[in-house]
Amino acid sequence: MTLFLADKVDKLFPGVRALDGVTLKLEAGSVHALLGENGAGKSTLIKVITGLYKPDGGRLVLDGSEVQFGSPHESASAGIGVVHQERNLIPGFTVGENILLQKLPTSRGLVDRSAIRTEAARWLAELDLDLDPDQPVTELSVAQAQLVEIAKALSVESRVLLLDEPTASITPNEAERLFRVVAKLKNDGRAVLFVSHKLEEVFQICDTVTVLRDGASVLESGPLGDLTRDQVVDLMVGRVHEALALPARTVPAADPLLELSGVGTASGHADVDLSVRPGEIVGLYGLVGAGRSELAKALLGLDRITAGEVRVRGQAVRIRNVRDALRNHKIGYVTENRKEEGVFLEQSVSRNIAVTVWDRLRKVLGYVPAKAEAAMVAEYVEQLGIRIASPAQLTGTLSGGNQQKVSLAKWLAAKTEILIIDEPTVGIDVRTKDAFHTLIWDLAANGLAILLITSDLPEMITLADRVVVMRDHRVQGEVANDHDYDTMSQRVIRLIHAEGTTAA
Amino acid sequence: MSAPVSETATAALQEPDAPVEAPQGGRTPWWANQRIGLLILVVALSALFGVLRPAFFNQQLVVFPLLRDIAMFTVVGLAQLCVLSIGHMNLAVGRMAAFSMMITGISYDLWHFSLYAGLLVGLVAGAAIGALAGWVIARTGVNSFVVTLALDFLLLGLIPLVYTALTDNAAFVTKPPGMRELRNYSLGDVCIGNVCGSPAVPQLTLFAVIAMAVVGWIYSRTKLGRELLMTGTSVKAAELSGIPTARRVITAHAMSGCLAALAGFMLAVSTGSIKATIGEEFMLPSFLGPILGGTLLAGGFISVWGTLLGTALTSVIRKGLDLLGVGLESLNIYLGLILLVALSTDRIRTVLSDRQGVRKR
Amino acid sequence: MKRFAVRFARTTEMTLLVICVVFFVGLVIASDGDLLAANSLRVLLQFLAVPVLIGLAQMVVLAVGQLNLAVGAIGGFAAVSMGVLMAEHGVPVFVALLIGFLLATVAGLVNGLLVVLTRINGFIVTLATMTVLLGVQYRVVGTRTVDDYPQSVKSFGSHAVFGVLPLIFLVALVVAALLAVMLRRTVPGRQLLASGGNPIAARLSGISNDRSVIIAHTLSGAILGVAAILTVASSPGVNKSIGGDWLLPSFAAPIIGGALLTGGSAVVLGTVLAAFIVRFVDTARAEFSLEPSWVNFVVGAVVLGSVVLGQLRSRRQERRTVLKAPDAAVAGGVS
Amino acid sequence: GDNAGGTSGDDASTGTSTGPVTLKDGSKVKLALVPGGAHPYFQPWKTTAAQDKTEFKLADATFNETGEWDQGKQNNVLNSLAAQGYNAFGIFGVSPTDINSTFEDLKAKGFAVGSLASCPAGDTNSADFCLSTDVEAAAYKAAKAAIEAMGGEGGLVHLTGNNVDSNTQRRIAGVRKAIAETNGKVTELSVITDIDEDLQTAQKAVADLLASKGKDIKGIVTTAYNPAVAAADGVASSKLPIKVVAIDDDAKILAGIKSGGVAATVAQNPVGQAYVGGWLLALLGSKQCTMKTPGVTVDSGSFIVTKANVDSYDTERKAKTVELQKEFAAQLSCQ
Ligand SMILES: Nc1ncnc2c1ncn2[C@@H]1O[C@H](COP(=O)(O)OP(=O)(O)OP(=O)(O)O)[C@@H](O)[C@H]1O
Ligand SMILES: Nc1ncnc2c1ncn2[C@@H]1O[C@H](COP(=O)(O)OP(=O)(O)OP(=O)(O)O)[C@@H](O)[C@H]1O
Ligand SMILES: [Mg+2]
Ligand SMILES: [Mg+2]
Repeated sequence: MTLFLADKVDKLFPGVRALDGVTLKLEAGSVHALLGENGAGKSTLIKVITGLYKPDGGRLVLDGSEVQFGSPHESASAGIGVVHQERNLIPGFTVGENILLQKLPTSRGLVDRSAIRTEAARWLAELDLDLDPDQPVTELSVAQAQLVEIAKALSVESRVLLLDEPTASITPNEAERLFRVVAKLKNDGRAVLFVSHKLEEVFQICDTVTVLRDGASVLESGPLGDLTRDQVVDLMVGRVHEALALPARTVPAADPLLELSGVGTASGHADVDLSVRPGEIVGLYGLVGAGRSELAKALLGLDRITAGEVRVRGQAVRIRNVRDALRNHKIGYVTENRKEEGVFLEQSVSRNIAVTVWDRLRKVLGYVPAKAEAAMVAEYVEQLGIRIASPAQLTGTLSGGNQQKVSLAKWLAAKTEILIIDEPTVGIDVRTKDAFHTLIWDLAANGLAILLITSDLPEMITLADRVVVMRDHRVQGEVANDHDYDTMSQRVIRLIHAEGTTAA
Repeated sequence: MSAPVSETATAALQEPDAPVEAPQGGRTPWWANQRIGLLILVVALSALFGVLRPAFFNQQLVVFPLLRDIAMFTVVGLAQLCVLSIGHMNLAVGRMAAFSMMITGISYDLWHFSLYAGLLVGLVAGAAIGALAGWVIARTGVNSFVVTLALDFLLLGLIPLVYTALTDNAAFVTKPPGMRELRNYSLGDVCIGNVCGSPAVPQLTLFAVIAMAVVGWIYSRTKLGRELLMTGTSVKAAELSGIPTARRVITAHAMSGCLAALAGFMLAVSTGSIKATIGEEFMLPSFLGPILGGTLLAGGFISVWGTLLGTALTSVIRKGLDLLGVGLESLNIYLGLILLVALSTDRIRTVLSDRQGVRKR
Repeated sequence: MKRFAVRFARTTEMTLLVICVVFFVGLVIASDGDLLAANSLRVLLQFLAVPVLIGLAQMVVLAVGQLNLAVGAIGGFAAVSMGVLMAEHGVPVFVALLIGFLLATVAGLVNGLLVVLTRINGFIVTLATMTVLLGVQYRVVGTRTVDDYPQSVKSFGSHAVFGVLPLIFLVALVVAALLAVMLRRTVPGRQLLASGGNPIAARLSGISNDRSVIIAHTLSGAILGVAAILTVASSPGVNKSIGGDWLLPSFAAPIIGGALLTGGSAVVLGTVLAAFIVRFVDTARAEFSLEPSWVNFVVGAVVLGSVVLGQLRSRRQERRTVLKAPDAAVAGGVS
Repeated sequence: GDNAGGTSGDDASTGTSTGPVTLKDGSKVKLALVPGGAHPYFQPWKTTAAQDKTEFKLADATFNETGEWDQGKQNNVLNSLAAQGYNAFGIFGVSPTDINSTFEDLKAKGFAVGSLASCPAGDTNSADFCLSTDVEAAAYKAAKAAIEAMGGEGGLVHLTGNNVDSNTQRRIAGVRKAIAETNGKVTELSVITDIDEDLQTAQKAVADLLASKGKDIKGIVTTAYNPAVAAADGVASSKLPIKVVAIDDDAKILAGIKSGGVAATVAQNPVGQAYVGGWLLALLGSKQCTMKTPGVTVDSGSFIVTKANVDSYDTERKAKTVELQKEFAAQLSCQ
């Protein structure tokens, strides 16, 4: 039974036709995948459905009758729950209030706190989430916040649930938990829309699929079972997509560029040993919250190192801040938090890339010659294939993939020799992801020492030479990579769950 | 390792068939540009007032003082703009001006400094007090609003104590040679051969021109300016890109203090003496100029020209109303209403240009 | 409960409460206990009513990430309107006060509407309405001081329960309590804070940020209306100077009280406590016959000191946050 | 002028002339009376300007208070008026230390300029003349009146305005002089400055003062408007036996005198300033006369008003005005 239908929906933005006659059909008791590259229009479609954007054409049909939603409030009351791609919690509020924000329970005109507590607890329990509804959301980890958002979407008693990249920032374990919930909802006869760039997940849980390309649907509600992964990718990309084949690369025997021994930090790391040689990609794997990003930040002087020693090129060093790391040690850090820490959304692409090299370009009185700057920027825009109309374009108007390229470009421009790359491909489509993999591979081949932090196991196995596994701020062990997914994933997962190899 | 990215990777990264992403907002028509809109408004209002009261174009009595005012408030605006660029505020602009002029006054009165030596001392004092504010903000991470507000109170207390201790009339009345002249000299007094400047342009405006040039140059051409703007856009990203954000915060506040001192000097010269109440009226105009001109309160974008135009707009409105003989009962009412209407038209223009942008496709 | 206690102990409110107590005890000792006399306490509280209200009026707009530069102009305009209506047009007390209150509320509503409809930065909008209202206030009252209104108003303004608790202070507390309940326990209140805390998320959750902005400004106007009523009742008369010094205290109280300029924080208690602290400084000024210059000096130092202290405390607790909190900027229009 | 209690302050008067000079042709004179900003003190100027216009048959006479207590704004107003053809200016300078520069500018352009109601700080006056209350003498008289009302002994408090205004410094000196003459019988308990900005600040300061020191205070002398209103009200409601001497004769204060809440007030002579000033400026502006000694300063008089003479002091003031005209006639050299 078709529960929901979006029929020939158009959406125009100033300068962009984001949706062009897109049709989407959601069946009761089935999970539907919505696929497409970055900027294909997936999120826009979801926002049109939930009444956040007014469609410029087409109609929406819910339960056989045409509907028009003036605001997300109306769509929520009609039983459409949604998890948006953007982080979506209100900082000063508790977990419970955030979950029930769309319809806070009241009694005698006042918000009923005990009702919030019980009802929120119910939704948290549904997700097997052990959280206190009275806890402020500011205390949550990224993954926990994501799960709270899912609880929030469920809480509107939704018959239709739209999930826009819900798994982008959670671990496989937590994703599994989510999938169990999705399966349950499906059995209850609800319709679920699932957007993800992780095709493994899509094939694991979805029944049918719609593929968008440049705002138009190139496949409408096809059964997923009939398609192979490659076929889906080809549809998204619009031509035959070749599977990634990385050229051979050997790690030259050399002294480590970066070495940690017995490092402890103020955020709780203890006895961390790690080394990266030039030309080597060392993967740092772990569950969300294992302390990998925090370790990276401590290396950059953003957190106190309380024990042990950090050696760069054999010299024991104390790095004070990112500037110090960059100038004196040629260490760069591509952050996992692209939008807040990686790029300056309201600044031009050119400034974003040049930010690390002004020191080098400047002449007397700090004068930065515009020509030299432009030439330098053009070089990296060209090399990384950053799609822009002009270097003056605001970075915030770029797609996620292009933003990520900008975030990386500034470290390449700074000619760093040690690069820490944190979750480089979160929310990035298959093709761009492959390009990034080639790039990282290539950087290593050119002699960079790379510490790659990623929660994407396939990515880790594709790229890393060695995988170091962390748990609870400690190193659990290390696995040499044989680039075979099945054996590697088993070994890595086993390490994560191994009891106290080093843990106290 | 000059080119760490090889051909293969570059090739892989290219997306030959993907459409270039359209720059949003970059393609607005000229008439939707805020600065041009302001310029048109200023010119139109001047013309209107000129028609209603031809005396509006009286060089000596109207244009000269008007330009002197605009010059001074532009510098005040620039003082605020420097901290706005990093997303901060300086509620103590006026008091910083008073503080630095106090030092300048002492240098004239007690140490018998020359006009410009005293100015220099004042500028240094302004930069120092600004740097102090910046330092507290950077060290403690307390909001700039709170820190500068508290500093304002502190100085509000300190300055009268010093004045009452050092002077009889709560003002430094010693005028170094040149101060009296600077007040009334115009470009008409600057001649190269037989060609003299306009008698309608006060020499004091040169200070504003220099300030605008320096600030404009810093923000558009130098590493410092770029780093300030980046810090204003996102402190986190700036810190993680190797910008010493704490130092930039201090720099921005020091620049602000220094410009406040310059504005205080211009005020002292144009009204006559160096007194404790200098700068009392600076706070609102300091925000009004930059913000009308498009500088963002949130940081990361500034406009030096816009500051000049924004300041000019308010000064022209006030002057015109003065000339029309609008009494105090109505003056503020008209002033507020004209401001609102002027800004609403700005908004309407933006909306229209957005619409047009859509229609073109 | 224990958890709540721990959280409260870490808040700005707690810091302020400690400062308040220390300050008060210090003053009592300094005055040889005179401050505990009924009359002294009454005077202390009498002049807290209006500062508390103007602080709250600003807090409520700060909560949606807006600001209101027109606090003094709205309050002053409403106060002189009430005074003139009663004294010179013989309008009955109740009606005149109601009209004044409504005028202030409408002024707030207009601020909100202008911000939402024109999308001009709230800073500029309220600056413009402030200018207009200052003009109107002058037009209404000129340079006179109007005080010829009925005795009932004045006795309301000066009456104190048990000779200690001024009625007007109680009114201010009631307003504060109502506002706290409204922000914490009603749906519009929660929505208002949600809009302030994260406008995008609020919008995605079906909350109209525009509505929140309008509600906040209107509430601000209404609170100022109450402040104006209390002013009329308690001052020797109303003239064009009423409201002239409200602006800075209106910001100082909530910000010292822990409000974020970016929005999302409801710090009713903090605002009230901050008003107390400022009031103690006044009392100290009279007690020690301090020159106002010294008082300003002390206020500056206390504000800076208390906030820096609070910051250091929370810093110590959050050692793990790696980056400094970015300096909050006043958010302009809310989309 | 060293005896208080209702005699005219004629200490500066030379009183040798025969009578006022008659203006021959005022038709080229456009007179502008420009106070520093809006203040009840200046309200009589408005009507007197109109009177000047008809009586002296001037081309125009205007009253402009848009300076808003800002020297820069006042300078702008003056320039705008000059641009509109006004050629004779009676000015109350906002900043006594700056106003000479303004006078010089106007003089340089050939205008007739009089400093009204306030003289420039220091020893020079760059205007043609200064016709003003001798603020120090007025404060001295007020303090004398207060001391008398107090019965010649006890603690006296002085409430005044902006501390960093040279006129305030003169007032403080005047009050101190009177206290010094009591040889220690009267002590100055405190001088409270900076409370003239608005009524509520003044009221709060008075209430705090009374609460903390009320028992020790025998008299209050105020030399600024808002503190005067606040003190009269505060003392009346506290029912303490404190004598209040106020400043100016605004309706509110006269009512206080009549009801006994205010012991005395020092009335100044704004009408005389505007009338005689206008007449002088017309003579100077029409080039009929010049000053024999440019920059001469004349006291426009100050008058102690008590319950006894509250209905008659105006007659005395009018007499002073006539006298002023004579006095100036002697200072003029006319064609
Ligand atoms: N509010 C907006 N104004 C203008 N253009 C927009 C807006 N939102 C989205 N777009 C544009 O619409 C297109 C579709 O964007 P959308 O976010 O729907 O892509 P997506 O498929 O969700 O991509 P991703 O996988 O990166 O999330 C993009 O070109 C984007 O730049
Ligand atoms: N179980 C937990 N509950 C709440 N917060 C946690 C938990 N575990 C870790 N955190 C916090 O989450 C943050 C995650 O740390 P960090 O970002 O270094 O981890 P990570 O391994 O890089 O994971 P991620 O994939 O999220 O980047 C830390 O601030 C940590 O204090
Ligand atoms: Mg998306
Ligand atoms: Mg991480």
